[in-house]
Amino acid sequence: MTFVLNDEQKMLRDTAMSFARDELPVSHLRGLRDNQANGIDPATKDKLAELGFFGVLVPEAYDGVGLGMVAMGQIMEAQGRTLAATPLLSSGVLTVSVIDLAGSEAQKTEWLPKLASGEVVGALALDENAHHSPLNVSTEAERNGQGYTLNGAKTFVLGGHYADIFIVVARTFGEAGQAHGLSFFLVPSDAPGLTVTPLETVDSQGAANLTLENVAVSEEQIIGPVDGASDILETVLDRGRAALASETLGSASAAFEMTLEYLKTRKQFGQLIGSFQALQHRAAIMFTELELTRSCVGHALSAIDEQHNDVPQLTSLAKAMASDTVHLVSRETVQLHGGIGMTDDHDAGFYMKRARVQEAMLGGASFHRDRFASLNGF
Amino acid sequence: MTFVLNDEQKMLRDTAMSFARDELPVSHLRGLRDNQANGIDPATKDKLAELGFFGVLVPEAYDGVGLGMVAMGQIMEAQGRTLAATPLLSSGVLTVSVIDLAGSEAQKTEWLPKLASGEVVGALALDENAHHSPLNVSTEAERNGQGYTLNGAKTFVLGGHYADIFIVVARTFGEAGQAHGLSFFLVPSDAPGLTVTPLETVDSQGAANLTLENVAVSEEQIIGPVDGASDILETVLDRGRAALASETLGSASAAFEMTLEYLKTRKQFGQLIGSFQALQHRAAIMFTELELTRSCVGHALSAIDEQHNDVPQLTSLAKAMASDTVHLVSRETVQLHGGIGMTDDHDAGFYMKRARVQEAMLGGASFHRDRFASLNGF
Amino acid sequence: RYPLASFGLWMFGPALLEFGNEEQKKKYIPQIVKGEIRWCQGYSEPGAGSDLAGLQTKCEDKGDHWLINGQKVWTSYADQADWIFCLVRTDSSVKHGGISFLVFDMASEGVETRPIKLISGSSPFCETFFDNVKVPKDQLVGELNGGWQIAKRLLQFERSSLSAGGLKSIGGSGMLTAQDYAKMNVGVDDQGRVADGDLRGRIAENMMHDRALSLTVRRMTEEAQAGQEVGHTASILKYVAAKSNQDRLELMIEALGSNGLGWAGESFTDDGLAATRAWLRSKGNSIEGGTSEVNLNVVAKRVLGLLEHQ
Amino acid sequence: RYPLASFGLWMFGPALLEFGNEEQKKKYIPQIVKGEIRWCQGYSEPGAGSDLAGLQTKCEDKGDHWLINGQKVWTSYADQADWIFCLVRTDSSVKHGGISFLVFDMASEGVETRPIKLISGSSPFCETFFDNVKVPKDQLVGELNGGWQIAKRLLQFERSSLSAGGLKSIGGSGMLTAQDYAKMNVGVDDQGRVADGDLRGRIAENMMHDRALSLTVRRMTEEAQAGQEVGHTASILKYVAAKSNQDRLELMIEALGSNGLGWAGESFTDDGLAATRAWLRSKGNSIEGGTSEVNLNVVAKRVLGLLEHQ
Repeated sequence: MTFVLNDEQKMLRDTAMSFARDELPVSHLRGLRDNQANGIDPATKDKLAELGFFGVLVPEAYDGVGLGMVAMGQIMEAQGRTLAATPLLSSGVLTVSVIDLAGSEAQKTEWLPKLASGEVVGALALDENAHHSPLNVSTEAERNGQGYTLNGAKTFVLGGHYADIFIVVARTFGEAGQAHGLSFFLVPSDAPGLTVTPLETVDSQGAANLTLENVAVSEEQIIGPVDGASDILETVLDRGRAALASETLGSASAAFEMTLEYLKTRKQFGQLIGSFQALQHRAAIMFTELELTRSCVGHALSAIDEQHNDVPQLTSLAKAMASDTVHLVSRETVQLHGGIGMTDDHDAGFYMKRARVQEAMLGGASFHRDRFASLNGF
Repeated sequence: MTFVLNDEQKMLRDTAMSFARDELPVSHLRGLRDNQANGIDPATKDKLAELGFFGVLVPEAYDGVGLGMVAMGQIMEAQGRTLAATPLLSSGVLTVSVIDLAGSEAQKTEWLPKLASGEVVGALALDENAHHSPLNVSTEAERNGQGYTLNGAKTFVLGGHYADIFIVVARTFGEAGQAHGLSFFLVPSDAPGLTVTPLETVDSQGAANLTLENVAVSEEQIIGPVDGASDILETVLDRGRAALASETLGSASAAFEMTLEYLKTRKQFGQLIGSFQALQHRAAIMFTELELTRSCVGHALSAIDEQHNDVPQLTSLAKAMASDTVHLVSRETVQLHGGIGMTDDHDAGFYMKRARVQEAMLGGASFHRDRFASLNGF
Repeated sequence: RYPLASFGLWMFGPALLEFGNEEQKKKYIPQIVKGEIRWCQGYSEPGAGSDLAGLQTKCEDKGDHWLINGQKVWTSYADQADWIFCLVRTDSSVKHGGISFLVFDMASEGVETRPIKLISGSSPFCETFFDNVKVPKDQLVGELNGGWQIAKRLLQFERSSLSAGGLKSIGGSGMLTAQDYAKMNVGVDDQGRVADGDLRGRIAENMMHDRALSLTVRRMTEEAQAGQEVGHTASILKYVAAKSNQDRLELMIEALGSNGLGWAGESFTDDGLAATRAWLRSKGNSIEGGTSEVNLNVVAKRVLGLLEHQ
Repeated sequence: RYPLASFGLWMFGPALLEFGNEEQKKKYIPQIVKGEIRWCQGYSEPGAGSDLAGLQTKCEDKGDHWLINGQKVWTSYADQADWIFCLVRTDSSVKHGGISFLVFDMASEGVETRPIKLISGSSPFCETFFDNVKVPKDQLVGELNGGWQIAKRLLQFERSSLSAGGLKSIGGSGMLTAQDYAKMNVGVDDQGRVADGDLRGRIAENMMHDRALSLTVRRMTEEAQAGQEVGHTASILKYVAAKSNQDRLELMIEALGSNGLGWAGESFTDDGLAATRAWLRSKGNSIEGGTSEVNLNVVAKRVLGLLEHQ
């Protein structure tokens, strides 16, 4: 079955939903923001680790639970519902996946247990431009006697403000735009020459810019084949996209439910505003898009676990649909709340702000429509 | 004033509106279709000629009235309202403009009076592909002793099934896609080697495919500079686009009014369907798009008469807006009429069928958005 | 001869089993099962479309027979049908509670049919006129004035048969697609992408929605097999299927350019002509079997729990 | 000090001239003209937004004074204003006919203001609370229970000032445009076209609507000068201006990519940060001064002549 959860997945979903609802409501993010925490929240991270969430994609042999992407998707969806600020995507999905898929036995043994336990938080440092563009990497890794020297800059690194280690994608060969010549390097956040500049982002969850100035890395810090990272990178990114689509679906669903509730309680002209037919149709259309998106996200997650060969197409489908849906729903959420939705006191704005980050990260709807079209041969 | 008609234009508009309403209602087109006339209607053509419509763009010196594009736009809008099948666009706008803008004194003296009187009907034979693409001309004009020999094919020539003469755009130099190397040739419909194949089109107005096999033309049949037709062609096309946008606006307005009338009379569930708020909002949005389109069309027409240098941008704006608006309105017209709108007995289908022809001819919305973006430097 | 099985076997049959009396079952069920009798259904009227219960076809009790006067519309294959099952008004003082359900022979005196021509050309639909049609008293199915209950059940059968797959086949699957035509008629860049990026993006978006619809149907199936409630999801299908199919065919016509603007004749390809007819026919998808507006009302009210004005 | 001229000079002044008595005109008009007094307007309430006439701020006649209790919201610059003109309820048994129009000193005992923080940051808007505020009897403008007439007139002034240009300046004209950012951040092809054809098409579409709006404003102006009726055209402007501005800023944020996702800090450019705030602020365009939903209702009913349910 593709869409029906097994008992383990269901249990995890229930746990994640309760945890998000009870311990990470939107007011929690609001509190972090008002305390200038920039999304950094060690106590929450520790609780996530206790629940085993960072180890969902880590094989049991490395102290994880190895439950796969469908399971991870449930947690991401739960976190999306309440806009939880956690490094789960950057560390538990992207970093874990690079090391699990590309790392040597020694590297896995060293890092996966620490990532699974939350002792170490990782981030993937890939994009160098304002728009996601995986092959558009200019950061240079130059061979020196003992290893490589890294020079370059990375922008808006998800979880970068949180991370203890970075997987830096750098070019060991060729030029920006080429698939061949990319390699993964594991760089600790305190490496000499690495500057991490936290970003104060619109969604109050934070991110970071990196600059690498003659950062020296050893052979042991190379993850996977030199020059040959791009295939694995694509696999890793597709996991990230499916996970982010799940999170996005969660946010859109929660914002919709909040709006529906408002339609059922707010009165104007002596009538519940939800009894106006024009708003009813708009609500029905949002519901429709959410249902369609749910199917695409569910299918992408299970296709990854079952290693279907159309994963790229399915993750682009899920990410584009989720992006468009959260865009629609976040606009309607503010509009249908009217003036109150424009105030900072209300949660509507938090959903809208997070929505644009969810849309842009790992490729927006337009990026994924382009990719989907190319994969379909037109 | 750009948008306010002068007395002459107003009078012409009133005449054209009454004429279309009284003598060319949609039932007239239906009759032509049911009699397999394929849009050919000599009696109507003669009446149009009597009213002087074919001479609106012909200078007075050549027996026209020289009233300009704002005036012509009023007639086109009137004809659009009732889906009148006439060769006014192909002959009175496109053919007249080529000869007026590019022709020699002798050519003007010979042809413009005949075109103005309706004695001769002309058509512009340009496109060779399924999509409008003015420079994409492969029809070849090869120099021979006495003149040129034409070989090639033209597709979906507007008014081509009606025409006595064609302005054939052919390549005297270079390759398809290049601006330099295009020339205009005046070819009578009975020229040896020219085959005119009438097309039975979805809108029942007809068009024609042409094939040219060794069609011999003399020097005198060249209109304007050899190799240098493309600038004038663009000017001519912009007139055609503005005229067609006017026609399209007329059709969309009439279809909207018909729909509004239906909303005000049809009852379901004991209520006028126009009292359902979801339909009210959709009607208001259509009205909005029609008002916006009217402004764009009016401005494009007067900019042509006043020879503004942003005519290309303004005609693309008008054509794209008109195309999108008629697309929206024609879909809503059928939908809001429900089952009756699906029947051939109702006029809704006629508007929808004509709409897609109006949209595609001389460049669809997508063509003109592309052109508009390029003209705006992005 | 075409058995017109669907109306008898899938719709009327099940309803008859539920609402008919023993005699009626004995008389009609064997015929239905064997496909001997071609049935049509008399539901919509010119004044009763979305508001089906507004129907006005009059049925009077004349003691030894019913007398029927009125008009039905969108009666599929009425001109080829042997019998009709039909909603009639037996009480005009109440709306839903004044409707009865009759069956009768289309060869009865006073029955006339006239095929309906659609904007896309000929169609199986007819207008059906009843002028003093006499119907034997024992051909009332269910209770007098109890026809609305049967009608509702039959509409459920109809809507579930207008599924995603059902609609798409109207458009003629196996035809070339919008992206095929775009590649042929608009051309491609050096990476094989349709040169018109604006059109390409819209085609991709439509394909995505189409794919999302298929996946949703699959999700529902799996969830139903797993014993989960799927009614909420099902309610969106008809609306999405209609919109997706209409958008798909609009894009196909756009991509076809002037090749998609023909009505007949050898200058157009058969594929192009078929696309044009399919595009026009698809406009009915959001009207027949419950308009999209009614679909959205149903989602808003039954699924989302939004109320009417109080 | 900022004179807050607009409320006094453009809105309250004209209304006072029309509805005030001689004494009131003598007292207030000179102050308004000199800009000595900063005025704010007390209209919306938490429970009365689109339905302004549903306002509940209570005004009781205490013989020698009025006693005001209640709350206003979206009171622009209330925290800096000297006086307020205010709609209050003097009769709760009827809706529109129970509203009166008062002016009073914001320094009165019992008046409190609290600035409203928007999703885009700080704003001139306030919540304003009235707790047993005493207002002299002669500060009622117009008839007792005749305030709705004045309110409607004032709303006309407000809507006409929220014109196309008015909205756009909120977004900060002079900023770089979506197409500028698209060219910088997405790149261009060999013909200088934005490489993402899908985004490019959407930017062009928005520019076209924006241009169409400007041309419509111009058309209205010319038609009005020529003595033609332009009310129908005017009714669409607010709706289109809001939508066009919102779409423009959404496209700008999309084109900015991660550069448009900052809130503060030196890692983001001032332009990028301004775009983000403008994008968020623009969401209010379709709410303030009459929601887009109310605009569409008005077009449907007053312009198109569609009726309410009967």
